[in-house]
Amino acid sequence: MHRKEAALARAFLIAVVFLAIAMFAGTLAAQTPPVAADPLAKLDQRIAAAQSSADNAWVLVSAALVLLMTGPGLALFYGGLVRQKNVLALMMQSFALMALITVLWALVGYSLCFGGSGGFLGNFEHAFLRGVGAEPNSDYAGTIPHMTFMIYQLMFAIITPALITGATAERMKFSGTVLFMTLWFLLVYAPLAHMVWGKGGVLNAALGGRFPTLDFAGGTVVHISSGVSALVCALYLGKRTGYPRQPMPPHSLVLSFIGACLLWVGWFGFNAGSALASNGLATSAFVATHFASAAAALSWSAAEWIKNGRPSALGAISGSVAGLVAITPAAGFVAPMPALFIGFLAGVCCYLMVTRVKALFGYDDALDAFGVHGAGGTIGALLTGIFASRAINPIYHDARGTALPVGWLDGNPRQLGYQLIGVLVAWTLALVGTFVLLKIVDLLVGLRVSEEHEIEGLDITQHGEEGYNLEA
Amino acid sequence: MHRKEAALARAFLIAVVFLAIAMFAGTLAAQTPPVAADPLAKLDQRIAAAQSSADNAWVLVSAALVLLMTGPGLALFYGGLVRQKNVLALMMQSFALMALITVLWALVGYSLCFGGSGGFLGNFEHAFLRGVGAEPNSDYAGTIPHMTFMIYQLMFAIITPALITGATAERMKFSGTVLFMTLWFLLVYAPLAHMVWGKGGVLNAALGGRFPTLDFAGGTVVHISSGVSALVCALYLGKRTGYPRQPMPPHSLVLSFIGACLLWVGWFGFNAGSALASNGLATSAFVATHFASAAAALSWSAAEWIKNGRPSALGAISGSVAGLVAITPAAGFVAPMPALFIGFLAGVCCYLMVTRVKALFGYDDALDAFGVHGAGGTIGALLTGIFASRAINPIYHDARGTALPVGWLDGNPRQLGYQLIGVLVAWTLALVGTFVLLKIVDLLVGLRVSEEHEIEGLDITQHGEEGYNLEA
Amino acid sequence: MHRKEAALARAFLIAVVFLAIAMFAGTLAAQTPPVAADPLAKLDQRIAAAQSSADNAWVLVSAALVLLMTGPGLALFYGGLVRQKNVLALMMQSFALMALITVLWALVGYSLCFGGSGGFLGNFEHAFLRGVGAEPNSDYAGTIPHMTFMIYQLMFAIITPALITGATAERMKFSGTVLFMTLWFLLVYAPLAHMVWGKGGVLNAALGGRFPTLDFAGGTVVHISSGVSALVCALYLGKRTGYPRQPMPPHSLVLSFIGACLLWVGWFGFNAGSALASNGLATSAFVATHFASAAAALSWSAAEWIKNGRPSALGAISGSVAGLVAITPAAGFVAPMPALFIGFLAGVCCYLMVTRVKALFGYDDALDAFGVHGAGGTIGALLTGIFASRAINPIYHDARGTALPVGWLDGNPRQLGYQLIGVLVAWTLALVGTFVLLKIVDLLVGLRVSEEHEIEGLDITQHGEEGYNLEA
Amino acid sequence: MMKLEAVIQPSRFESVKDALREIGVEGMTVVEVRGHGRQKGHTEVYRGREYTVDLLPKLKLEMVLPDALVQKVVDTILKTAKTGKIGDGKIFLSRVEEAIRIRNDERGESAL
Amino acid sequence: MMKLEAVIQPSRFESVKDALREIGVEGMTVVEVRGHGRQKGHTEVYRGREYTVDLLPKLKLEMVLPDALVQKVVDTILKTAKTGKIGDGKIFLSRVEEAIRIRNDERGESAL
Amino acid sequence: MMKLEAVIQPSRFESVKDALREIGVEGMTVVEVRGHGRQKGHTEVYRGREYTVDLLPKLKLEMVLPDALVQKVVDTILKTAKTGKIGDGKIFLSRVEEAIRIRNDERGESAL
Ligand SMILES: Nc1ncnc2c1ncn2[C@@H]1O[C@H](COP(=O)(O)OP(=O)(O)O)[C@@H](O)[C@H]1O
Ligand SMILES: Nc1ncnc2c1ncn2[C@@H]1O[C@H](COP(=O)(O)OP(=O)(O)O)[C@@H](O)[C@H]1O
Ligand SMILES: Nc1ncnc2c1ncn2[C@@H]1O[C@H](COP(=O)(O)OP(=O)(O)O)[C@@H](O)[C@H]1O
Repeated sequence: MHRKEAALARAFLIAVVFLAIAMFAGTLAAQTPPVAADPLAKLDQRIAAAQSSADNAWVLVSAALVLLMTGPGLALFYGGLVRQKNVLALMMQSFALMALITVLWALVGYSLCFGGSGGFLGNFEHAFLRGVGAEPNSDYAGTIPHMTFMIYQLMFAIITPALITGATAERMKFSGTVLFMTLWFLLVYAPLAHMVWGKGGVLNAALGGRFPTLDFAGGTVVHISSGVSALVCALYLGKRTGYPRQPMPPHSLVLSFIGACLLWVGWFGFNAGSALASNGLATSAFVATHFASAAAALSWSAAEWIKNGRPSALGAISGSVAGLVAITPAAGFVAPMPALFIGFLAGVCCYLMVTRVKALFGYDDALDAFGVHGAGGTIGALLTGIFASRAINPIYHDARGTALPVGWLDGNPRQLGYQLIGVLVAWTLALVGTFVLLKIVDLLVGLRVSEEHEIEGLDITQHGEEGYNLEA
Repeated sequence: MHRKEAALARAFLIAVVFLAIAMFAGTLAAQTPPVAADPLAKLDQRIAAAQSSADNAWVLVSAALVLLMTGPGLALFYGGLVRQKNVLALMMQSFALMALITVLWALVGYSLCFGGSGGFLGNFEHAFLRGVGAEPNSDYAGTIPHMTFMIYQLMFAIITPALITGATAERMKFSGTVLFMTLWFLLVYAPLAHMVWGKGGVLNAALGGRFPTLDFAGGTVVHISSGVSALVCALYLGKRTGYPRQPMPPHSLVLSFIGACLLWVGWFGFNAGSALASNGLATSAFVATHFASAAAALSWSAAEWIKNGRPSALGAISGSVAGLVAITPAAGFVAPMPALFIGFLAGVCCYLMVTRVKALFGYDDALDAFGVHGAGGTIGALLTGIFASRAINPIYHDARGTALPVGWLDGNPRQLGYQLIGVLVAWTLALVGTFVLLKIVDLLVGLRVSEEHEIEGLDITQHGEEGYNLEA
Repeated sequence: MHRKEAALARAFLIAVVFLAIAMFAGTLAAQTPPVAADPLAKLDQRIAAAQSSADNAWVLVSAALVLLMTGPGLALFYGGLVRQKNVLALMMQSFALMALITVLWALVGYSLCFGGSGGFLGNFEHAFLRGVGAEPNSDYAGTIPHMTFMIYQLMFAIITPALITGATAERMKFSGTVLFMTLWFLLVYAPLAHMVWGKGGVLNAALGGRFPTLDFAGGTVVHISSGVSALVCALYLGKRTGYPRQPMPPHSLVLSFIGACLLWVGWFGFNAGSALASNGLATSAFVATHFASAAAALSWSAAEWIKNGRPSALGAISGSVAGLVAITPAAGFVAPMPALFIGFLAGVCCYLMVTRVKALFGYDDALDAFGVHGAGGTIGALLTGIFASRAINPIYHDARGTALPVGWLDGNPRQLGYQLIGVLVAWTLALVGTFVLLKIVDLLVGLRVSEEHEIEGLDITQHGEEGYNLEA
Repeated sequence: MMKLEAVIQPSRFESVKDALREIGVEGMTVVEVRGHGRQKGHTEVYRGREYTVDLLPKLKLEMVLPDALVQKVVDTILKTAKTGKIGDGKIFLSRVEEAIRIRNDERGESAL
Repeated sequence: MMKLEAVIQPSRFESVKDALREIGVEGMTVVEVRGHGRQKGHTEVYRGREYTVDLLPKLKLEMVLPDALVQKVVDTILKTAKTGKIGDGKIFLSRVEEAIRIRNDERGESAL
Repeated sequence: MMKLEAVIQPSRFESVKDALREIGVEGMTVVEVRGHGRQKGHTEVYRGREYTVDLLPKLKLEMVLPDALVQKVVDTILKTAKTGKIGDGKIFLSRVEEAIRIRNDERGESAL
């Protein structure tokens, strides 16, 4: 096994060096020409510039907020939930993805997600970010630089695989994680992202897909895909040694608490930023996001209070995350009150998933990546079909441009069907894709650490360091 | 007592369920129509749209920053100052308020603060956020969606009660806290917010109140109200078991340090965001905020250096918070140099409050919520009357629209009197309101935990969990 | 020695009091008149206002992000790397600089950096911020309030000296640190900042300096200056007691991890904010920043994987910081692919600096301030001269306004020479200035703590407090 | 010489320490321990998983004493550490052959 | 009475505790310690600086037992704490003169 | 067999450990403790409240040794742990009846 790893390391180095050259090559290709000033309407252009600057400011801030969600947000949320001996391993996995996915994104990832107009996958049109410059790409965001759209979308591609690490926690090899995530990003995330958000994607509701699925900020693309894949990983890897007999309490709920708060705040960038402009829709998504998080924290806490006689901080923060997950697809489509309702429901459902369903089936979804993201994402995607309203987001029009009903309550029952299709596609792709990739990676470098290593902890065995050295 | 709590829990559940229905009902009501395009001046409208987007971006970011102040900011600042066994309890209180106040706000809170035009309290005009949509509410903020104003104001309503938990720390029941905060928000915060900031409010300086009190970002509404209420709570609850004989050093100044830094950064959203636009006034408030914080950190540290022979990190961060509190009402009215001066003074005064006055009277304001927010808020409110200048914020005009002097040094000595009135109103409402509510809650569910529970710690007894489980 | 300190404390108090008076005096001076509306072109003015609001929003957010880099970002990054007994001392040093530099900046610092148009240093034109108001200063940033530019630049002046504390860690007296940093800011930072960024500065590329050095966000001004000064400090102070025989592992890589993530996110404000507008250039700098950080984290990790058989979290975060440092001068001049390349190279080089070169020479640069910032900054400054491209930033024009080549690959080989000059100037000033100031401060109050104090720890001996009190 | 080990409730420590100082006993070594015994623990619930924590935080005081002092110290601890509730802890006594002060190689009771 | 001190692998603690409960031994005091011995440690690398960590986390169980019980307890620990790998730890036995229950001044074996 | 307990200054630990290794003593158990004695503590001030910290961090080394080795070990510790300042700590010696190696049930001195 160790030989395999050494091999991988070497392969990795070669890849990286090759990369360097590729980049160098890319340098010329990528140099985009400056924006050519339209000579006709100077004034008009200045207004457009002001509008663009305003929207650009908001989306850049949002991109920063979404990165903040992964690091340190998610890293802390997950890192605090594991045992002390694995805290760095969890944080390192999130951080490694911040680096790894970014480079993949620059080389081919963005293009695979948003290049061309295929039904199921992008193309290499924007490989090495060719043709991604300061001018807007009107298909995706008409008022901000194409490059702003690119970097914003990258942040979503980073956090999605990172979410999966909650299920593989405390027992998966780092080498295996790196290889698996690379493949998963290219073969599961990219296609799904293109289908739902890409031009021509079969599920794209905004750009006339065959099965218009409403997914404002990633209920299917981010949460169902990662959550369901997390379940597959948990089942494939098997339980942690000693689970469930041995107690494995979170080593620092303080860290998890910080992480959860940063997730909440960062989610404003995630959802409200998805308006890709600083307009009323952004505000509406912002409000829906905040309300759902609050309602879910409340309902999960209430459930605990009834069941255990007292609510816990872990319950409250878990609820808030559940609410944020569920509102993600709906954020830009629903009014504040439905948002409260969606959050409220998500809090209760995810509480049951995590406390009952998991116990029932006995799989070891260590940090409940499936219980929260898989379940919450699915609930949210379906409820979006019910509560989406043209008053908030007139996404459908007739020939004369008059807005058509969007969700069920708005008068468009069929939308629920489309949502169901979208959900099924996401589930299927995640289930099949993840299983196949796990098998492959298992053969190549192995997935699970040895039992001694698991007992000693991943920080020492995978990374040669410890999270805390407090004996002064 | 436990029966009472069970009862409360059940009541809570019922309330929550009821809520769900209410929300559902609300769903239709709240669906606001899209902005109707003014057919006359397309161009004019596009400029307005650009301006709105710019301001909206800033205020949305500010809203996110203010939420960041409570969670994780304040939660960490307070959580680090208590003993290890109570860290989660403190954090949970802040988080619970993020959830609880949000839901109350959506249902009636916003309307009670900003609905109608009464002199002392809002009305139900905006209950369930009816009529709060994408169009601006020109009374409050003419360039941003009404809903942006609503969500921004919510963040203030969240942090204010959270500040009080610094005085009740380490001994108050969670059930009692939840009930007390609910009532306090509705009966103390809402009226005061309306009086100072609401249309027609008797203290509203911008919308022609009878006693125009200058409070740019919440010196009276946020800091005096919470700080003075904190004092009442500390006196009513009595001292912590073992205080002051037994040492109770902060369990993690590292956490408090992180919290203080996030408070400083978040405060830019709190103060500069209160300009409700991304203009020069926002910048001016931003600068005043930063300067006051720095000067106060310096003066508190200097005081310690003189007194103890060395300055402490706790002193420096406490000073910075004191400075931020004191500049809050003045931020949008004073020039940079007066801001430095206000901060400098606040640092010294709060240092004396916390080290001398508290010791003198012997009340147990555990984390100095009164010493910093009550005292700092009062100082700031009064100094605002002295340093406010029309050069920074021409809030008063004569008929011909020429700016009139604002503060004393600007040529309007009477302002100091108005400030005094505002301060007195805030103090009175906080003193009386809080005392009455504490009595009520004490009778209903009780306020203080048993001595055993206090010794065992609130994390275990109130929430059934521990902040750290390092023996793994 | 203790007498000396008491003296210093007293001197400090006097200074502070004097300050208060100065501020008071300043209050009137600083009151800037409101913006006079141009009566001719109301419409034009409204467009300008919208544009200004948009840019202002972005730069204000960026200012907040850069402050976030120092506190808590850098404070955590450094605080986690030291031993438990020194954690507060490190954090306190960063925080003290947030306060100290701010006050100095308001009094004279800003003016020394950006006042007048001298070749080597500013003047007192803007002392007490006289003449710094809401109108833009067209020399520096034509669309945002002059005061926004001022506060944004302040944040750079804060973090630069804070970076040096990584080299003096665990053994330098707080009194000595305060005095040294005050002098260093006035006599090393201010001149360099003016030369590179100030109007008329000999190295200023944008405002026609004699030796146009490209430094978009501070490769020379921030990183070389602090990094090289750090080396001098490390050599002057000598090794920590017990170094290198005694192991001194980081007491909490968890803290360092949080800090590194906040540095990454904050750096968006640092680099993209340096566009001083919310335009395509800001986006371009944002992207370059993110890519360089990712590539460097990857290459450092790869190096570790080869060398040690496994990559570490500390390695990954160190790499990312190295990449961020190296891209700083280039951010606004290079395309995404070169940014990846610069980051990739910086990761490997800094890895070698920190692991090999330091061991070779044996100086005790405790937290590798020189190895990362000195080395990374130098690499970045030089590579900027190679990859800078007019396609990204047409900073040079001919008479007819057509853009001229900027970097070597762009067709302007001489730029590399200018970069070299800039680097040499920065190195020289840092080397000489720092050495002289250390000598002076050593004589006045002493630099190094006694060995007992060093063993007991700086938290207790310098600040009279402890970072953690977990035995509760 | 005798070695006295006392396992007590952390909340009583300050009082015990003060009382011991009053009877002139300064030297002691304190260890943070976790105790298991008759005293019932509490349950914690994390996302539905229940843990019964039956290892409770205690402080262990170790004192090596001249035989003459033992009785007095025992009485003092019994008095000041007692709350009367289950979990108050134990005192154990055992022989010590020799004590040496590292600073100056002093041996025997004078080293204490 | 005898004092039994057992230094064991933390990962074995739960099993040992359960086994002891089964044979009716409740009272014990647990200390987190670091052990040094035959068992090799591991190396950690921080920015190129290598540390060999040869102080490994162990748990030390302290039990004062009536002589009658000692053998049974020793056997139970040997059975449940054993993994067969270097580093399993030791059991040490030493005499205790007296035991006192603070709560009620009970003395001797009945205090255990 | 003898049990040697040495309370020392943490800053001396590395040297002591190395010296012991040189004389062939590997096995030991280390406990982080807090010590109270002649050595004065320091005061900390938090928002004006003063605390005198008189429990200072120490390390306690526990070694069970064959009688033959005791003297040598004592001397080594005395030599390497000494700084000459108050607070250097103590060495205590007491009898141990039995030692057992969990891994292989070995008993007596050969188990050390
Ligand atoms: N036989 C024993 N050996 C060592 N320590 C013991 C023993 N019995 C109890 N203890 C310690 O004494 C503490 C209190 O004992 P417990 O039985 O809970 O209450 P009480 O002493 O009041 O009967 C335990 O937590 C444990 O640390
Ligand atoms: N002579 C000794 N005195 C005290 N504790 C010891 C002694 N020898 C070993 N130990 C403790 O026992 C643990 C295991 O010992 P070690 O030699 O590593 O493995 P094993 O007991 O299987 O031979 C050590 O980590 C240490 O804590
Ligand atoms: N009688 C005692 N029993 C147990 N430990 C003791 C005793 N006296 C001192 N110690 C331990 O030895 C340490 C050093 O003792 P102290 O009196 O401070 O200095 P010195 O040993 O140099 O006289 C103390 O901190 C404490 O941990």
